[in-house]
Amino acid sequence: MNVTTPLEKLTPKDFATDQEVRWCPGCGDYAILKAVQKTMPELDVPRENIVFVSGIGCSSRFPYYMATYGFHTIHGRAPAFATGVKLANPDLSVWIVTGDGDGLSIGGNHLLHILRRNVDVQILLFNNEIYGLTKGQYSPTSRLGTRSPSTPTGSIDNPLSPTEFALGAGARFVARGIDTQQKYLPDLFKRAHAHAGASFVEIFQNCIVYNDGVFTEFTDKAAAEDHQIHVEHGKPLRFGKDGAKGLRVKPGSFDLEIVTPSENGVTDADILLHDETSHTLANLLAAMQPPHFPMAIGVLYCNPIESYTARISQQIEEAKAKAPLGDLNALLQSGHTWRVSD
Amino acid sequence: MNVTTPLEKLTPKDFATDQEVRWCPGCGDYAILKAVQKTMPELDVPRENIVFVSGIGCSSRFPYYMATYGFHTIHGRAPAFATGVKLANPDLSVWIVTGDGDGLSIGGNHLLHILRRNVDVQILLFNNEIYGLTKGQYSPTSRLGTRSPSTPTGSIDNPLSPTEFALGAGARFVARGIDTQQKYLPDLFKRAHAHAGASFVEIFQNCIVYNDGVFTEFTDKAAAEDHQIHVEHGKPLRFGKDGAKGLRVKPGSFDLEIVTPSENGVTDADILLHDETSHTLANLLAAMQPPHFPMAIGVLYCNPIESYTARISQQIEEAKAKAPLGDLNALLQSGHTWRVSD
Amino acid sequence: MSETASAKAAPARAPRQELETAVVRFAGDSGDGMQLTGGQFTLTTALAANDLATFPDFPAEIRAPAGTTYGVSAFQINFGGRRIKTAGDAPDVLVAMNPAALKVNLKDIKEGGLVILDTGSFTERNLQKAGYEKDPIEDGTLDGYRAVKIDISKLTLEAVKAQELSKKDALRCKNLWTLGLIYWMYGRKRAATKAWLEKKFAKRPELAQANIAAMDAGHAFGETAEMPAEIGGFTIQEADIQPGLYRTVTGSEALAWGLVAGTELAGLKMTFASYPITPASGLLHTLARLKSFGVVTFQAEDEIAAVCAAIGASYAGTLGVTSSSGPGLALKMEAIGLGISVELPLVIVNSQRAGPSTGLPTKTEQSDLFQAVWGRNADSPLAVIASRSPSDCFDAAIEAVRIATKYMTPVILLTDGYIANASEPWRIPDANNFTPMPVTFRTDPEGFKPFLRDPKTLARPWAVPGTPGLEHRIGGIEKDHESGHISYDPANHQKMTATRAAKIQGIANDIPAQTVELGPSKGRLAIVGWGSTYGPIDRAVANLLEEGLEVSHIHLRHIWPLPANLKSLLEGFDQVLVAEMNNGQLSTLLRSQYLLPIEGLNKVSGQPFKIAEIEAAIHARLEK
Amino acid sequence: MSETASAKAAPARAPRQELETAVVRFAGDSGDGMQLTGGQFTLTTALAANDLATFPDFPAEIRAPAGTTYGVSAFQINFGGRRIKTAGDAPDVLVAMNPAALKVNLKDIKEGGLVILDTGSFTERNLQKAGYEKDPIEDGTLDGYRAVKIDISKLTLEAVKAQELSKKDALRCKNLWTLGLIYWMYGRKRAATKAWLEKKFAKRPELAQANIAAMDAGHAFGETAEMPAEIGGFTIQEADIQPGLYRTVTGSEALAWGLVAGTELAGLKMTFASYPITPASGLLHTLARLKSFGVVTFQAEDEIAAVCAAIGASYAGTLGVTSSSGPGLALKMEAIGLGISVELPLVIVNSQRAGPSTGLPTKTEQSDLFQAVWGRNADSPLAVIASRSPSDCFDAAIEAVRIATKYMTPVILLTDGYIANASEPWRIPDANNFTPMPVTFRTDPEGFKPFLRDPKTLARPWAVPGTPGLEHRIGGIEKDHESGHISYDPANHQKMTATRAAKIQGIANDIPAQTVELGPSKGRLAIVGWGSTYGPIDRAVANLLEEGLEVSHIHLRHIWPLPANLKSLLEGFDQVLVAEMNNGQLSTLLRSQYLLPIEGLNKVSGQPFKIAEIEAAIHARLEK
Ligand SMILES: Cc1ncc(C[n+]2csc(CCOP(=O)(O)OP(=O)(O)O)c2C)c(N)n1
Ligand SMILES: Cc1ncc(C[n+]2csc(CCOP(=O)(O)OP(=O)(O)O)c2C)c(N)n1
Ligand code: SF4
Ligand code: SF4
Ligand SMILES: [Mg+2]
Ligand SMILES: [Mg+2]
Repeated sequence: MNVTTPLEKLTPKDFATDQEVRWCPGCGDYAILKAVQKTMPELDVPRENIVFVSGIGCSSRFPYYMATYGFHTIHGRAPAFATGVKLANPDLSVWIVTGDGDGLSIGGNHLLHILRRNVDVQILLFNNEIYGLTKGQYSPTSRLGTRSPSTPTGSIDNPLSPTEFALGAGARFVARGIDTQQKYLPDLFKRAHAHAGASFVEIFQNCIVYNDGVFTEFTDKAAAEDHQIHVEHGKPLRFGKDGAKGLRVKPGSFDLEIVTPSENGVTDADILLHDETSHTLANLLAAMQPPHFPMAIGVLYCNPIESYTARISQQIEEAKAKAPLGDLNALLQSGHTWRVSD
Repeated sequence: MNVTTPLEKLTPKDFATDQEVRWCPGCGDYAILKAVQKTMPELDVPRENIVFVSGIGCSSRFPYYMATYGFHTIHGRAPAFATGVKLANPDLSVWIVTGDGDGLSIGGNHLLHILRRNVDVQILLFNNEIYGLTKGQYSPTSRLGTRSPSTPTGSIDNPLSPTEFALGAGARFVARGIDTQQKYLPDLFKRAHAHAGASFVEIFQNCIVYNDGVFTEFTDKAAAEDHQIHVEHGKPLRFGKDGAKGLRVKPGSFDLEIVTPSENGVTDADILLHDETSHTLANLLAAMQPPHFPMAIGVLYCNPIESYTARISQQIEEAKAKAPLGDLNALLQSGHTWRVSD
Repeated sequence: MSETASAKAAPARAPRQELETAVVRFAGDSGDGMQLTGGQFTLTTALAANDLATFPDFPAEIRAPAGTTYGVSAFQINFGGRRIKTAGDAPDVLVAMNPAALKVNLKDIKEGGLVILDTGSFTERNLQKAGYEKDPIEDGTLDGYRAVKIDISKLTLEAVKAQELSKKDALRCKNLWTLGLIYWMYGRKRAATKAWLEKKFAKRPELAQANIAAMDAGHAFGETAEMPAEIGGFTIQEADIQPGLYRTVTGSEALAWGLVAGTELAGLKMTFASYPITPASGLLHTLARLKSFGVVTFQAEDEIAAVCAAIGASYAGTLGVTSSSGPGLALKMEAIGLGISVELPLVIVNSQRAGPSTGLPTKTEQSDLFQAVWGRNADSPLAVIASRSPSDCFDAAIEAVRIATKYMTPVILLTDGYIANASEPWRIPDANNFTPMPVTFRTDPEGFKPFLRDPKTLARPWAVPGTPGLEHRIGGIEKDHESGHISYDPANHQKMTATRAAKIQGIANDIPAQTVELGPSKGRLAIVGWGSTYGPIDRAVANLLEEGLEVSHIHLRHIWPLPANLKSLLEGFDQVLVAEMNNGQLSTLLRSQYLLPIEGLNKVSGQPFKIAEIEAAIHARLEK
Repeated sequence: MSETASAKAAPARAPRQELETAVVRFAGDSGDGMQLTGGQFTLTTALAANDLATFPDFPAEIRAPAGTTYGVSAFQINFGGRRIKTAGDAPDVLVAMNPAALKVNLKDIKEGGLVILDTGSFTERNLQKAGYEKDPIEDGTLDGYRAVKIDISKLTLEAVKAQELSKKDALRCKNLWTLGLIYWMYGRKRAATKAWLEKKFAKRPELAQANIAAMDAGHAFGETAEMPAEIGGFTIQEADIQPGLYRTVTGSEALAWGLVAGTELAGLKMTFASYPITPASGLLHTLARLKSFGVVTFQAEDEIAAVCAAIGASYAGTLGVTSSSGPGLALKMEAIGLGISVELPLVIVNSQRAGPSTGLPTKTEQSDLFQAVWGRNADSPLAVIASRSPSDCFDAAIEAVRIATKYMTPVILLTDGYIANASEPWRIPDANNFTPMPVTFRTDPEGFKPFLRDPKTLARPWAVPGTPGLEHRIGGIEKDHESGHISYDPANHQKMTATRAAKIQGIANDIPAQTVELGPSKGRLAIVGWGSTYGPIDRAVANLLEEGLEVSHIHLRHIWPLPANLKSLLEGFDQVLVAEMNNGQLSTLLRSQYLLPIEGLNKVSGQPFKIAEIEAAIHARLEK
């Protein structure tokens, strides 16, 4: 079925459709779209083998703007549709685009299960901490006290951490990015694509209309250095101007603390190295929140195991090897039969 | 509404109904029922203020056997019904009984959100790693390779860890028990009840018909000492005969390891003390799996914050303090009005 | 009456023309504040004792790029000196704040209608964004209309100079300039809008002043004869309106207040659990502000959790209410089945929108009738009622609460996107005159059986957790008809199925007999409607009755069960035509119940019926 | 014929009595192996060239405590020398393995029927558990029946002594002893059961031997005249059965194989996504074993995920199939709406069970017709078909696949708990004779538009990811009728709504004209049925035709759209009676479509119709 065309060198433009992009001017979604279109030609996947699947929300309009196959489904269920796509054709490169409402409110269960099963897809969760499309109600990631049309006196639910949730669900690839960081996003997407299994990427996305500036504390140019830490496997967990600050384990505890080498007897060697295979470290990084801690950006966790997709293909091969393929008459006549003769 | 009867001294028997218990003979559910009935009189809650809410499954038949109020609802949704009950009447003591299929397959999203919101309920998840009521299909907690009617050649999904999931969801009280341990269960239930907020208790429950013996590796009398660790806040994490073995952090890592004080220079002081307020330790304990590690039993995590129930009551009080209560005419006449005269 | 007085001071003008009614549509970019403009015009028109009806039409996008056709937002109002029943078929006046607004709306305007344009916005770039190859002001596009070309942008900038706003902020006052002009046109007072602006911008008085200055400038523009001479103002008589205290309400508001009133009359608190969805969210937003009325609102994780929480709340002794739109209602059906099985009160509000699937979320339709009446597994009867207009939502909500609590049953209340967003004047009822309908909770343990029914209503007792001695268990498995214990007995299941049906059917004897809105009570043709088609049907029938045609309008509040006398009423007509915004759902229901050769007049375009469409259908049938 | 020969060797016995048909019910504790016993008797009866039908009746509990009435498991079989259409109304023979089995089943037995009891199980404790205050063997309970009291427990223990089993294991052979006795009674061969036991217990040959020994002992018990002399054996002629290769099938099996056959004929692979639920799980279990047929099965996290995965799989070019029962189908409706909107093939199997809500999960009902036809938001037409019997599921499944792929539409295939579990002999078709119905995927980018339709079927092209040049986007928002791009155009929505309806309606011209099963094609009374009521209606009508009554049987496969000729066919009858196991769903549908005064004969007890019930209804109507 998958006769693929020779892979000419495509450009980001080849991944744009003729449909007018209908997000609000200034929406963070534009930047993410750009980064994704930039990533695509570099994946070495024929365009016709790429499928974008989304739910409902501003973010979920994404497929309309990608000149690949695209399926804009229903609210919260994109992971289930995507699972079906992969069951039918494991060769397709399947990308799920979802929002904090779509993916974590109505769709939390499907996200949980696609992560647990480790179906080989990429999941991009645009977290703007708000319901954009329905005009600004608070979402499961909105901070405590968020005033919105449905919470005029402030929300009272504790927000969910998408990355901690993903880790608790058994995800094997968990990463974080920021809408405007065109420099980092394509690499994140490429890593997500390279990981065989469910790859979860939370992207902080600014909703300029209903939740403007909710991430500026750490995304603001001026704040970035001191309030973001870009983690890289094997590299020390440093941040701040010239990497002056770093993270270490607070002695005698399980907690992280911020230290400055050369101060208070702390040396460079005390700084933790990022180990993206450590579940515990990933959880600690995911839990860090400004202003006390920098926001961890990059691949927090990557620890691959065999994917669901690989396992199912293997089971089918085994079954075929055992049973002669599809002899319908043999099936119908299996078990006890008898003949009534004329 | 809650005119409570004077609390005479009730006995476990007062919590049994006249309905015949219809679980399979030998099912672990019987033992849990007994432990719950034993706990109830000790809670100091009038019987009419106790409500058991369940979904669908063998485990979810539980309410029929409790002489309290009971609501056997639909598959997977018990947390949502229970939330409604608490919204309507925060004074009720609400207990959710669910199974690994009910709570983690179809109902995963509702469990996620009741934990995140921290609604003040107790959640008892009977984990038998199988769908009992529908005759033995594998569940989200079934181990890889489980053969069942729907997975004749073995399951290929990675199992979910209920406790790690709960921690990832933001639960503030996470505990584990074993169906047959009448000695420990009532205390666990009492602690769950005492915690103001959502209390999550996973109970390993043997399904004698469809998954018999799946926990024997650590529940077997002979195995228990070496394969269970009963954790207690502030106490050293010791197990084995006479507590000969213990857990410590493997130096230079985030991992736990098993050590024997007095061997290899390890001393008693090296053994970790259980700190039930540590999220990281709770995750590490939850992740331990036999045979390499003992199964952690008891309160893995308890770190209370204000409950949803308390917050909503507070918001209502505030609103009432601000606005004179419920003058309907004032509401209808609010904003711009005009009078048409005869 | 200073404004009309000063208007007289412009002697060169054509005199104010007397009109019975007028239809105005404000259209502009989403950022142009057309809904606010419309809202203010509505209020002022109401204060002038005109009757009115409105139709807000939002773009599907949150904030489409400025200047695009799909970013156009419009607000239509029909007002006049007689009873107004719809927002009007073809507007007499279009205000087009930019080329895209003209492009989208011009085709709807009455022949020879007035088109007021902000020429300042007809830039090359805006023309292009609107998809105009040539400038429509020049190329004859406006032939057949009376075009009034004003550089509103420029005039606004001039008007607000004193406030020294940024150009962007200054241009934001364009809508008030325009409103001022239209106020002049219809001889309206500006006081209410002025007060509103002062309140709205209390913290930024310079914006209040600028907007007021713009409005005044627009008004003065008309007054001082800068308008083309042939275009004079209009006078519209006061309508003959029932005396009383009035306000405008949208469907969402009236619904929210009706629910509050209903629960208060029942002596209950309300627990409202919902999940946002267009066009139902307004109800959640309105109720979220009513905590002091004992209303707890809960934004659930999804529609299923919302209805389950509502049922849980009813179980625990408050009235559980949930609300959604079509796709969300579909998700609730399994749980509604449980509500039917355990027989608890529950109100489910469904704001219909165009489908199938996601469909056209911002467009209206009446296509969830099948779903409401028949959309569940098994034989699962419940009550279905429909509201016909924004203000009618208040009464419909009380009726829903009454049925739900009296019959211990889920009730689906159907409304639609049109009703939810449109507003109309409403004579505010005096809450002291409402009839209480108090609920009695069961408290007596003596002889208590959870499914032993009131022989009259067939309702079971409502026994709430917290009540000593009534501890009992309920659930979705079939129950013994008295004890409520699980029962697999075949005869019991047959009996319970019959009883559930009979209980709902019994409501037919507890609702008003169906009346005829207009026209004779037997005759040649009855137009049957339900929900928001009320306005156009009623106006069309009124018009044709005036013409002397023999036609009647029957409008249903109760969809299930149907009123007991409806069959004989319909049998009194030679022809019955059901006009509805779907592919024939009520007509199918009525045909199945009455075996009458009922026809359908069906419109499924996301737009309300036009009066003319219904008139045409009547003519076609009566002239056969 | 050695067995019958040796039977002759018992001279003191009453001679074998010739019977046309017989109905036997095996009843015992869930642990007594009644379903296995029934299965073996079925097989052996089929091998003896009798026609037959069965009705397994499981307890609702997984494994209720032994000896309780709610733990009783029963299996009924009707067999004979003529065409058998139901499992029989009242059994001629009851085998009761314990007091609870007697208690639950005795009331159903024919007057004067044979009741075979295991007296060994009538202990004080068992009597008490069954709720007998006195011993029914003694107290006259059995008056009016011919009771055969045998200490089967003891005789079994004796029979299997040689194998030295534990007492528990030994007693487990009781059912085979009993089966042996019944084999004797009807002159059956034991060879097939012997072979089956040897295979089943291949790893524990002592169990195989014990069971065979027990069976032989039971058989010998009859043969050697240990039975009461007045009870002789019976002979039943071979039925006149069409020549061919036969097997028994349950509905679940036939459905699974039909889906495999259908997808193979369409040239597709199948992706089956489901979530367990009684009584639908059997289909999942059967298909899970067919991986070598290109079937991928997926146990999803819930019903919603299951249908979504199936739609995703259809999107990606396999046939997506999902299955559930009533409450689960309700959950799938929102997603089915998407399937309708994006127009992808999808087969949804719904095994109906008694409701509302959880209802009686193990009991049968036909109450999801409304839900199937009308249970979605908006105007959302799809095709609905129903299977009438276990073996008919095979053909129905192929038909569902044909419609889904040819018309690019979701199809709901209705079956029920009775059909899923019952088994019947099936003449195995030769797969080589099936007509291929290959699907053509779109591959040509030239002129490709995702919603440009085949003018004949109105189906859109199936363009599958992986196909170069056809990259496109689809979704649940209303689409332009050609390009498939999002369209808010009112006229387009009207057109698409009409087209979706017309496409489904068009199927009416592509299905066989409705025929009459039995009786004249016009006349006094037609009994219309659908689904599993086929057997009892057909037998009742056959019986009364023999009596000379003017009655016909019409049975629908296609529920939506209805066959094009159905209206005129029904108009040919003075009276039309729809017999269905619900509160009147098909009758409502037919009334709405045809305006005919159709009556309903409705049974909602969780039990299939009895022939006598239908006969009585016919008599009542023809004797008016
Ligand atoms: C079944 C259903 N319920 C509710 C909705 C309404 N709805 C559409 S998008 C949305 C939330 C979107 O939030 P998010 O996923 O965060 O996306 P964003 O718009 O913020 O990108 C909701 C509630 C719907 N379309 N379908
Ligand atoms: C909507 C719906 N889907 C499916 C079912 C069928 N069902 C009942 S219980 C169950 C699983 C029960 O598993 P678990 O929660 O682990 O409970 P257990 O029986 O093992 O105690 C399923 C799938 C149902 N009743 N309702
Ligand atoms: S509402 Fe927010 S998220 Fe949606 S398009 Fe506008 S800015 Fe973006
Ligand atoms: S099936 Fe398993 S879980 Fe269910 S009652 Fe029986 S033993 Fe218990
Ligand atoms: Mg969002
Ligand atoms: Mg389980």
